[in-house]
Amino acid sequence: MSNQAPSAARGPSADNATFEPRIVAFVCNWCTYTGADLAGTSRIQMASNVRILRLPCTGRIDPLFVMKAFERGADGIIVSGCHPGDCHYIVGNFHARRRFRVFRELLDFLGVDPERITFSWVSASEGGKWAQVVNDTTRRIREMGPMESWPRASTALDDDLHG
Amino acid sequence: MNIGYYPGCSVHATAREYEESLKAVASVLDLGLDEIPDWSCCGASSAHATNHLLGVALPARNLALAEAEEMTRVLAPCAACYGRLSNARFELGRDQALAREVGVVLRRPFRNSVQVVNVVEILQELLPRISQRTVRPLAGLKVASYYGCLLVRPSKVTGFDDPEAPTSMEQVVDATGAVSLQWNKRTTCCGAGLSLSRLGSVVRLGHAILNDARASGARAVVVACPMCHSNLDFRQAAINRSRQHGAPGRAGELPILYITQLVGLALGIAPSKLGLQRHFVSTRPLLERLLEQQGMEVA
Amino acid sequence: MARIGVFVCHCGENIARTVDCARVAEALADHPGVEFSTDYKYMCSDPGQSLIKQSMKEHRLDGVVVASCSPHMHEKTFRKAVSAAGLNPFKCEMTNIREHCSWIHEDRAAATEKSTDLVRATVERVKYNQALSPITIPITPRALVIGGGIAGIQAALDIADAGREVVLVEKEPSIGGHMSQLSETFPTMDCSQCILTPRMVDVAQHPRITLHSFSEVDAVDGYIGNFDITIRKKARRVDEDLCNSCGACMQACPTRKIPSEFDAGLGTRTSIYVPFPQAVPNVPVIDEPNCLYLKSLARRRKSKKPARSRKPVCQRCVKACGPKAIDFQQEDRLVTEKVGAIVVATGYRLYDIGREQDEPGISGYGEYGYGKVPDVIDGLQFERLMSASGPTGGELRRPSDGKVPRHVVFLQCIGSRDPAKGMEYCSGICCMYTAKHVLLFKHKVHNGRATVFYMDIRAAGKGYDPFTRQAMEEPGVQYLRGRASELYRDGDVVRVLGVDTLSQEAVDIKADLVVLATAIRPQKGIQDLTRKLSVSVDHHGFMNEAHPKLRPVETATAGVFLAGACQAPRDIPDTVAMASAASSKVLALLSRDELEREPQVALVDTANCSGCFHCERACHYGAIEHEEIKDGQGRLIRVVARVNPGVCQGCGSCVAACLSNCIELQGYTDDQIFASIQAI
Amino acid sequence: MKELQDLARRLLLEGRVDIVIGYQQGPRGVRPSFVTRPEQADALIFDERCVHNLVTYLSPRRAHLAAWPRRAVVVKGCDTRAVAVLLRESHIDREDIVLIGLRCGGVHRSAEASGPLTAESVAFRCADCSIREPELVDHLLGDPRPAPPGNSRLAERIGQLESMSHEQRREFWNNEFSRCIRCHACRQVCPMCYCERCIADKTRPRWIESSAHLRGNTAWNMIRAMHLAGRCVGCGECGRACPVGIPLGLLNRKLAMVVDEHFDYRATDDPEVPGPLGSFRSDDAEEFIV
Amino acid sequence: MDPTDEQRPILASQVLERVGRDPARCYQCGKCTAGCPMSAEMPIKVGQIMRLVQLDRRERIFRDSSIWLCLTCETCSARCPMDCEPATVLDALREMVVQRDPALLPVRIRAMHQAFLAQIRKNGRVFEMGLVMGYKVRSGALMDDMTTAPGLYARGKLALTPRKLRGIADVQRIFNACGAQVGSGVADSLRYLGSRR
Repeated sequence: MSNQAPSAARGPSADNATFEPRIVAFVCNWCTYTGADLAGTSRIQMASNVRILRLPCTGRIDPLFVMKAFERGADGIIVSGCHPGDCHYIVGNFHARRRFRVFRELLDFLGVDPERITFSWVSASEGGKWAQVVNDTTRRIREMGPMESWPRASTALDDDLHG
Repeated sequence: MNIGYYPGCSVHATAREYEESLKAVASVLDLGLDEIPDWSCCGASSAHATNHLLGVALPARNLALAEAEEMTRVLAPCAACYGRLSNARFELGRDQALAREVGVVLRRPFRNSVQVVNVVEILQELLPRISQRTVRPLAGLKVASYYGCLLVRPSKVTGFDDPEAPTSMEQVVDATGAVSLQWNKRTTCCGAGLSLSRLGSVVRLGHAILNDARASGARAVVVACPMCHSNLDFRQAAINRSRQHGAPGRAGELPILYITQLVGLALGIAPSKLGLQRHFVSTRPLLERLLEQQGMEVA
Repeated sequence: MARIGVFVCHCGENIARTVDCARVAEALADHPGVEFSTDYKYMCSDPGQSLIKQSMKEHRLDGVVVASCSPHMHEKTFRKAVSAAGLNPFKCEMTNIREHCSWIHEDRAAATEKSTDLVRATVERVKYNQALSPITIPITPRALVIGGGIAGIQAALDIADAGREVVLVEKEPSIGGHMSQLSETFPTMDCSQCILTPRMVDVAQHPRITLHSFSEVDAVDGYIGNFDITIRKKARRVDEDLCNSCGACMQACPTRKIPSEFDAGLGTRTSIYVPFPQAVPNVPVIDEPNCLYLKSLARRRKSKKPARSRKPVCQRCVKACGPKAIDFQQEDRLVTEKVGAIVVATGYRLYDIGREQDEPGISGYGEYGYGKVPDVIDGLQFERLMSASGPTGGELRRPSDGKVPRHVVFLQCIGSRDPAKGMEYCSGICCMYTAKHVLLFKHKVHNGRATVFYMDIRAAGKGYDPFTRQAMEEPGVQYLRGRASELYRDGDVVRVLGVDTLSQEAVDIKADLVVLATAIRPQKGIQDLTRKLSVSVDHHGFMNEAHPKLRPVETATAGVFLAGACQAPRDIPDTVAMASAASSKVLALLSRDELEREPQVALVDTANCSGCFHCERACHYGAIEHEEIKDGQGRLIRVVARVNPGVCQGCGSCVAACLSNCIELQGYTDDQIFASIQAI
Repeated sequence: MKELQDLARRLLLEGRVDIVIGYQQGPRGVRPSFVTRPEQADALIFDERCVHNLVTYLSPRRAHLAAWPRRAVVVKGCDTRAVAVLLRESHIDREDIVLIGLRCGGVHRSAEASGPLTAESVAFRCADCSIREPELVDHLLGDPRPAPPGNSRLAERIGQLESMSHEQRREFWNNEFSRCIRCHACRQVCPMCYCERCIADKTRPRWIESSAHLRGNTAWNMIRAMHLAGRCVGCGECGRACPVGIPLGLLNRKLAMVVDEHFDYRATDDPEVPGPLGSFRSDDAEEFIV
Repeated sequence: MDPTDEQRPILASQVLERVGRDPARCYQCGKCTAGCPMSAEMPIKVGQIMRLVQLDRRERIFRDSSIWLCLTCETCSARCPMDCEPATVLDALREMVVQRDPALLPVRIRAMHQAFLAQIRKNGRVFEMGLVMGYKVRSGALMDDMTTAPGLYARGKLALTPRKLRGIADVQRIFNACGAQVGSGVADSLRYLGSRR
């Protein structure tokens, strides 16, 4: 099996002037995904750098996902779910909040600027807020430049990646 | 027990008897008052009415001086000073930018660590001692406790008692053996802010307050603020003269006592040491009745 | 190698305007594992779906990706189509290139690139999609209704009339709820009891309704279709079977001054009592804190003195009772019931303007005397004063001195729409019932004056606005717009200081009686029940529906439904409609023998589970069970986790908590997520 | 010493346990000892070289010990915190094990050390020694010892690292992690690493690359630290076991500080205290969330 | 840029910026006016002032004496269901007038504040005889209240000479700094007020 690594497609020559960050968003199905849907139906324009991956709940989001996304060329990450008290699964976001508190501090300690990850609560009715999260994150990562310090996937090791 | 003390401008002049009675009571109750050295005016109420920063910086200077003396609590007998000091403490605590600004203006280190308390609050703390050391219970003296505005409002700033249904002053009154009356104008403003510039308003507001107190059967009104006192005592003649808001009280003059004077009487302190002779509305008939009951003579 | 089909939808112009759909389809055509890739104007249309089905057959596709709108919109549509073409529906996934791409971007090149990325990630994911079959769960064809007010009564009758058994639990001694306390109902002015009591009797006599009055739900176990309910039947101390409702016990009881809950504290009752004459069941209950005999028992127990052979205190009711129904030995009893669905109809209570110290964030009205002025009452008390069955026999007499009030002031929005007191919401029913109160008052006191302080009149129901207009236009009635600032007792009147904000005229009224339209709040201690039910509440304590528009009577917990004011303030017509809606949902569920559920549930790889049970701690639903692994001789080797698919809601919290990733959430497996991260 | 040997002998003689795990003199310093016969009990010793956290041998994963299901183990006060985590995580049955507690005055960083304990030589974990009289144990032996000398080197090194820029820190860790040979000794020695199948060994999908390359190494060490957050008791065995000397203790200590600061959790010998990840408070601070 | 920002009436947002209270939240329930002890005397009642702020009618507010009749007794703030703190909003409005157009102050009130602040600035504390005299001179109300001064004196309640602070320089620096910090602040307005007399 082989995968097309998008980071390779963008090429290593991306400098800050033309740099368009690649941002992966892990969002919960019930609040943020629906909020992003609302941003769409409301035609709120926003930066096109963010690729959303849908999960049932922030409680399902494992730090492994973030790590893997960085390995695969992401320059920034968004993790977003329901506001406290609004979780579709009642408490999933409370567990996630603690997990990501620790993960964020760990990344920081390992030398990854935690500003590369946005954590947010965006409810199903907050289309505008979603657009703001997307735009703020994109702007910030664009200023920070490409994520160079993380050991990225290279083709030589791709066979080791999956299965 | 010792506590920091911020006298405020008025107790050195028009409200002399307030400080006299406070000091007399404090010494009987073993409460030491450490005056903040070189304190300055809190600015009430012209400073904050016209310049927000000045309204915070002037009281902040005094809090900083108290902090430098390692005082943890400061007693401000005047309700207006109490309000301004509390407000400065509150605003500096919630607004970092303002705190920085004030820090620059003050040019001295300041952690905002000093608590501000009013006279009723401290007397409430000393209730057991008051009951214990009462030698001349004021049994039967019907008293209307008047809080005015600044002791209880705004409550998120002062954090003292319930702004709409306070009880602390009554507790102190009860400890002296006097009878606290239920009445309606306990927290209605007397108009102090316009005392100098708009006598008509003061008369109108004072009238309503005194009439309600009289209607409740009060023989005296107890206050904890020099401005309330001045409006109800110094201005009472004017209030009673006015007929614009119904008939003046039939009972005529209604003595206005500082809460410290009331407590002082119960503690057996001589009326003259409490400054009771300094009032415009004579306290003599009241004292005579009181002492007669107890078989004593007026000093 | 996978054989995946990619179908890129134009959504007319909606997607195609900003995304070059043909290029996306083209880009994916060469992607490994993609067998067929195309674009079309409307994928969700009939020809669009036929295109998918046709291509599936032609190219023997084993996976389908539809790039179009949000899966929240059309996932079901496309999965059905794929299923019709003979493939497992879970082999079909959608990519959202409309809401998440074409509608939010203008740059065509960027939007096209983003769409391609998103579709590629979905294609990679679909390679790992498993064929899943819906989970079937057997259903217990009975329902539990919690709360016996009008909502619970309506729900119970609807379900029972349709042929299903109902267990109705009511915490008070009688069903009837607040509606039984009302005098008349707006806007038709029917007598509340006249329309309610027949329904209460229907409940009592219904062969398929089991009523547990004076009972509370103690525990809820299980899951949709299979709930195990433990009900605490509080000690009534009167045997329901023996009692013949003669009332002799109440005649005999010497304690007569106990404030009656039914009369909102305005009337009195005995300590053995039925709340009101039409109570269902019409069996008295003994009020433990007030009964002389029970008090004496408690005293004796407390003093720990040896039981002297003293004559028993009181017990006059025992002597008066012919059928010997009184049983002081009775204790709380736990009974269990199996049900398949639950309707929550716990109703509301009124905000108390005293300091509600037990409630963080809620404060009282000091400026209105904290409820200590005797002639200041709330709406429910006014209802009792107006009711023919009330403490005054329907004559309006004020509490302080029994005089007929000439001037009544009504204050609306007390607590409601008052964020400073902790409630920013509108209570919904007060405008209407205040208008009703005004009309009732004018009916009883012809020359009386009524002043109403209102903020905005909200009378949007059928026939509602003319009703409030009628009240406003009644002679002697004045509606003033504004809130009163202060209430206090002044001699034998209550002074009301207010302002009419339309004219800015200050008003100072000497009222004989003041009626406060206090806010509707959830029942006290409701969070205890919602925790048992895993139902979430908003920050006021009202229960959350699953979707505010499309699933208004369902909750996020499958099998639990809402009726009436437990969800938000509601009037009687809305409550009844909601109760019937909830029953229809219950009946739809109970009409089947088995239940099919989306197979998005977690599955433990028991071979690799080390039994640390981090998953158990992460699971809010208690879906993780302990499974014992035994060897051939039946010896216990180890204990591992197992997911009960009936309870699992599919959040995946357990998966993230598992350190060795040996739990999979079906539909969101590690493989699927990994593949999409790799590709995006 | 005699007290310990007698107890071990008695436990074996009376058939209370199948094995006593303690310390004995090895060819180079102290090493773990596995006593299965009463007559071997005399080999048991306890002194300030007994640095190992023997709780790791309680885990059912130690397949080589499966023949001896009922185990007695010698523990220091600090080691009992690891027992508490295993109890909390349903990993051991309290009835199956006998805990022999020894009063401890601190241990060296190395089992091969000699001479008196100094602030220089003392193990990092002794710096915040709080369990002088372990309560979780079945037997408590030895005389009370003075508290170990303190040192703050670990905290200081964390402070140093935190004062660096992100780039400098990244460089530091890249430098460390690139030396990792993926021998998994850290995992082997850790009492908390008991998974039937480690995430690092999972192949479908392979989240963590298995070859010794900076990328997989980073992923491994990072995820290991995450998995130990709120569970690590700071025994430092991982760092001691690492053949290439990666300062793993820094990572674990840093996260211990995080869970202390934010969730008010410190490693404890009370198995009833819930772990910080797996529980929550609805008002946990969330200033990092927009 | 949030489009709603541009739609917000400027006066309300200025008040919000100054004192952190948002007049836009006011929904005109009138509880402030109903409880205000000065309502009867105010041409524009406090609730109306809140509305006029929302409508951005600053001229109506600033050219009226109402905001100067506020006693800052805080009754309105204590009872406001929306937590708007009308008393604080009025503080902000008064400050705006003092800084931008002190000529709009009612003459007696201006005199009172001026006399008061001058006292503090000069002596660090308020010396009441000086205050009264200062006020009378500034307001022109020379004969009012004159009958009471002897009464005060007779009761030992009037100090005739001011006591001065050691740290008076401190206080004067505070005045200067506050004046400078908020633009044309008290220092300037005092000078301005002085010249208008």
